[in-house]
Amino acid sequence: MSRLLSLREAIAELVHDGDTIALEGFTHLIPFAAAHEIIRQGRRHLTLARLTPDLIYDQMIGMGCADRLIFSWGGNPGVGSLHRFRDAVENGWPGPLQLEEYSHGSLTHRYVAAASGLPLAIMRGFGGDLFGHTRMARVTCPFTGEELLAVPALHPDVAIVHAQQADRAGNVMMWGIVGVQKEAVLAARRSLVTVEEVVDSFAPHTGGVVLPQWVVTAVAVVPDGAHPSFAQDYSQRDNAFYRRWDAISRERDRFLDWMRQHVLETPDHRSYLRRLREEPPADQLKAGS
Amino acid sequence: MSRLLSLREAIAELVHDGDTIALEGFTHLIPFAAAHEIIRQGRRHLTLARLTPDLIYDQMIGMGCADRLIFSWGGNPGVGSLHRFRDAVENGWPGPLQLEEYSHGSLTHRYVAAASGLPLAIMRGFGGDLFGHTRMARVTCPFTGEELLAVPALHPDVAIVHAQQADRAGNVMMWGIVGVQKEAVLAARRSLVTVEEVVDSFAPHTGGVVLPQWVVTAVAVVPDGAHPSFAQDYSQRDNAFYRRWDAISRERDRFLDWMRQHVLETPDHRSYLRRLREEPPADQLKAGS
Amino acid sequence: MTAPEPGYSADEMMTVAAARELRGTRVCFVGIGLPSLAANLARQLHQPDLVLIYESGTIGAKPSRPPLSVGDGELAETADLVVSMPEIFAYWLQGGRIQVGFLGGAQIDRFGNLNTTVIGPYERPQVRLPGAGGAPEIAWCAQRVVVIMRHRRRAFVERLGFLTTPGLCPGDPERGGALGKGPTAVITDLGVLRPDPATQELVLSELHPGVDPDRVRAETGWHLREAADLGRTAPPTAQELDVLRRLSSE
Amino acid sequence: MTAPEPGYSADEMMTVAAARELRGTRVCFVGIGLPSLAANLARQLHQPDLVLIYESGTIGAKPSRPPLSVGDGELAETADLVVSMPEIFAYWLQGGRIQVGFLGGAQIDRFGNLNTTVIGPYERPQVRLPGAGGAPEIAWCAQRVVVIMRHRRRAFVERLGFLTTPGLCPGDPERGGALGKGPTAVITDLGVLRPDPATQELVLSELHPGVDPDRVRAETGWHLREAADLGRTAPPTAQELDVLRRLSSE
Repeated sequence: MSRLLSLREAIAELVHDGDTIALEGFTHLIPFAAAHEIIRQGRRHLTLARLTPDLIYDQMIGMGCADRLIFSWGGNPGVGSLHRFRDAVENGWPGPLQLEEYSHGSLTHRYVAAASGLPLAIMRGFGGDLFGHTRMARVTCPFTGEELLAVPALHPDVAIVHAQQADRAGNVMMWGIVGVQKEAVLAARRSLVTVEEVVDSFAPHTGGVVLPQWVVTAVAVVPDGAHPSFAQDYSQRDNAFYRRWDAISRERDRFLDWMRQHVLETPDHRSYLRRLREEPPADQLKAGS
Repeated sequence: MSRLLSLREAIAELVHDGDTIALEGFTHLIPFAAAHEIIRQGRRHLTLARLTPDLIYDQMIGMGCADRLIFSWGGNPGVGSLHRFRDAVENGWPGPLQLEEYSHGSLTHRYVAAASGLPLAIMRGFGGDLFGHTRMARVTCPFTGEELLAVPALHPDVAIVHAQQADRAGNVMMWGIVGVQKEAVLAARRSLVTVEEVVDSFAPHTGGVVLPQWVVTAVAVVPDGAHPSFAQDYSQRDNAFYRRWDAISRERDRFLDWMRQHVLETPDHRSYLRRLREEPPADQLKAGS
Repeated sequence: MTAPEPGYSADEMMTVAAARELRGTRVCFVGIGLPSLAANLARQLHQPDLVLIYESGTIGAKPSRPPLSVGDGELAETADLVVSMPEIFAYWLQGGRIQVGFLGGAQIDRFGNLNTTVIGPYERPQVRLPGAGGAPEIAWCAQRVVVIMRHRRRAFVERLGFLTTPGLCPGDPERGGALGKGPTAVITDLGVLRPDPATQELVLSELHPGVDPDRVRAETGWHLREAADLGRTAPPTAQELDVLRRLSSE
Repeated sequence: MTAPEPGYSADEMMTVAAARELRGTRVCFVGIGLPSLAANLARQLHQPDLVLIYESGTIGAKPSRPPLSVGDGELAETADLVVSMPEIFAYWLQGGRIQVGFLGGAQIDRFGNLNTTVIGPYERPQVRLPGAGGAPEIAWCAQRVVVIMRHRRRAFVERLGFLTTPGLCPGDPERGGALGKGPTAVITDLGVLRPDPATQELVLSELHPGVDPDRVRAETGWHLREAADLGRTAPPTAQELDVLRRLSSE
């Protein structure tokens, strides 16, 4: 039975130092507010699992939350590099970051295996040089003799996702691009869903995903909790912020300044959004070029 | 690109003697009209694949269409036996029927493997005495050493399903209980979808399945084409008919009479429905007791 | 139908006992027929938040009356969500999310193994039964299994004609890799059998009111032992009967 | 940007050539960036029914302009259907339904193998690149692959720093079990490379207008051979340029 908590309570209760956590959301519905709260609460030694580290893990890595990263594509989509991720891998700043690296297909299958209660998933695929830097094996089909790729189940301690709505019973609904969020929640031991709002009942959405309340540990209401990502029918992707991030994150000092001002020195997501929106558009324009 | 055909044209073109065909639909959306047309056109030596043979394969088996049955549960749901299925297995009437038998989980996985382009699917499961009467094998997990069950992909020559709607581009949409229909269509070499109607655009339905026009071979408009099964939001399950079938199908002669009058001597599904509905309710009541 | 006590039938006692067995259960995977009736009775009596999952893919169905088939429209219309069959088997059942798998069967043996396939030789059976359906997966993956069957000698057999669905696994604490414990109760119209913790053999654990233990033994094809603390089932309450009769009237 | 001819840039020539390469394609799995721009150009120019599939799960997306990311809202809102990532990889890509996989890359070798992982040692790289994304699966499962990359010597290398995504497989007609043929064209801002049917090595097959073959060789890190029938790409038409510029303006 999911419980309605504040984001602060939920992170305090669900996320512990040393946990393996998966904050999922493929471009859409990325749970940024939850990541910021984890940073505020100073969690350390986390293993971060996520297909696309994106800005959300760039921030957590740069703030020293992570010892290890399980991922398949670490870039700023359409913009370029993730500078904090690169700085950690290339220079060990702010600390060493172990990598466990997959392709989107193989990492997706790790969640599917775990959600399905299987120890492994099989797929057609090409290990290439990744094969030596990840957990993959080969399995032979007993019917055809074909060799297939196998990956082991990935069971995060906590999965955190953002969704559009919860209902009053604690069921959750998301729609639009839903990525691997359902699988991540079903694969995890605990789960937190931040939502745009609580509604009396869900409207129908083809391709929508419903998570019944009994598979969700906690729900926290966090409007615009995906910013700079988006929630379809609630917000637009802040493409300008994604472009600005390139300049904000390029140098360690500016990154730390920005994180201090926007995350550490704001008490919650509402204050974070207010501070962002108070910034002069000129600054945004300059930074975003 | 799906083509809009009459049901008669579609069956003539897509279903050939000796084919392996899958008419899927789990209680809901069972493509009875298509089965009747296959019976009318006198197809022989078919391999019939379907989780639940239900009345639809009871009729096809009794009419001598099938050499072989791939299935996992052969009963009249909530009523009792499938008499034509039993007569074929127990007495070889109207001809011998080879069985290849699974559980729902394992047969479902055979479609999933095929839809996924894999030669096999793996699952946790119990072969039991079925293991010797079906195509199952064991696979050892290279990560944990656990033994798992494996089943081979099932690629029907033709999959036939019933759906609520097609749009003018030939895309198809179904909702409610959707069973393994999507997987059956994606597993098959050719596919036919009978639909209740053609619409300008689809309304949203959570849990609804959309089949894009380029994975469907043909669409045929057949209102109430699932009778006595149903199409959610279009018709109700005809539970009385399911009960009546017990008496209709129990004896060979009465079964043949009924099939001749209702299927062979009607030119199409509209006439079949008209004939059914012209029958005196008293007869239905008596037969349905 | 026999009426062991005035006022209710043996079938009613069985269904009420089965509904009681679900006390404390959160998530139940329900077979059609007797299990569905008993699970819906439990939901209406004492478990309003019992989550019913049917193999058709309906999760959290709240039917006003037990459906004729697992695919009846009301199941989908009242469910919290409806998923495909691949998903129901992979994510929900095999994913280990089901506390009780609720099954019926044609034949059962002393270790709770079930036969729903054939009586007689497989290739030329005397009776061709419907087959496995989802029972093997339900029994394999649910945390525990409750079986509901009428107690007849031709059903409670020394030796199954065909092993369709696994029961308890004496001598194998790993249960061959199964996720759950297997059958923890077999509810019949005469009483309740439960596995002996030491031997895993099903023993007579409760007698329904007015049932003679000799009758149970006579209807059981193996030498049925009794639990040391053999009890008597409490008769159906007026409320239990009232709700059950409303549910089963059609 | 160089302008090999008045009136259009080398990048524009590349994008137009890539869009033309999709002629006759029904279903294209599109990577973000240059592939997305070219695929959308093809759809608007000559392939109105081209089905674009993005790894985010959008099938049949019809964006009015190329998205910044594969998850932009317009992709989902204009798609025929949106499916989960497990489904897009299993049923749609691995299911063999994709005719062309459209990829970019940081490094490519003479057999069309791609590196998007690291430059330098894996454990302590000079440059950490984003990684594989969906490219290994796309290259493995699409019926054929089209690569679009700017032609620079640091990208067209004798030896990859890391083998992320498979190319052609000389000497293995089975391609190690891959479903498709691998890269059939590498479209650059200087010309088009295609595999030699005999050796599977990428050879210079077309030169864009005004490009000197010496320049292509200079920008290629391996000894680049020429196809026997080396051709010249037709320059972009006014219509091609017009649509492309409308698409890329923001």
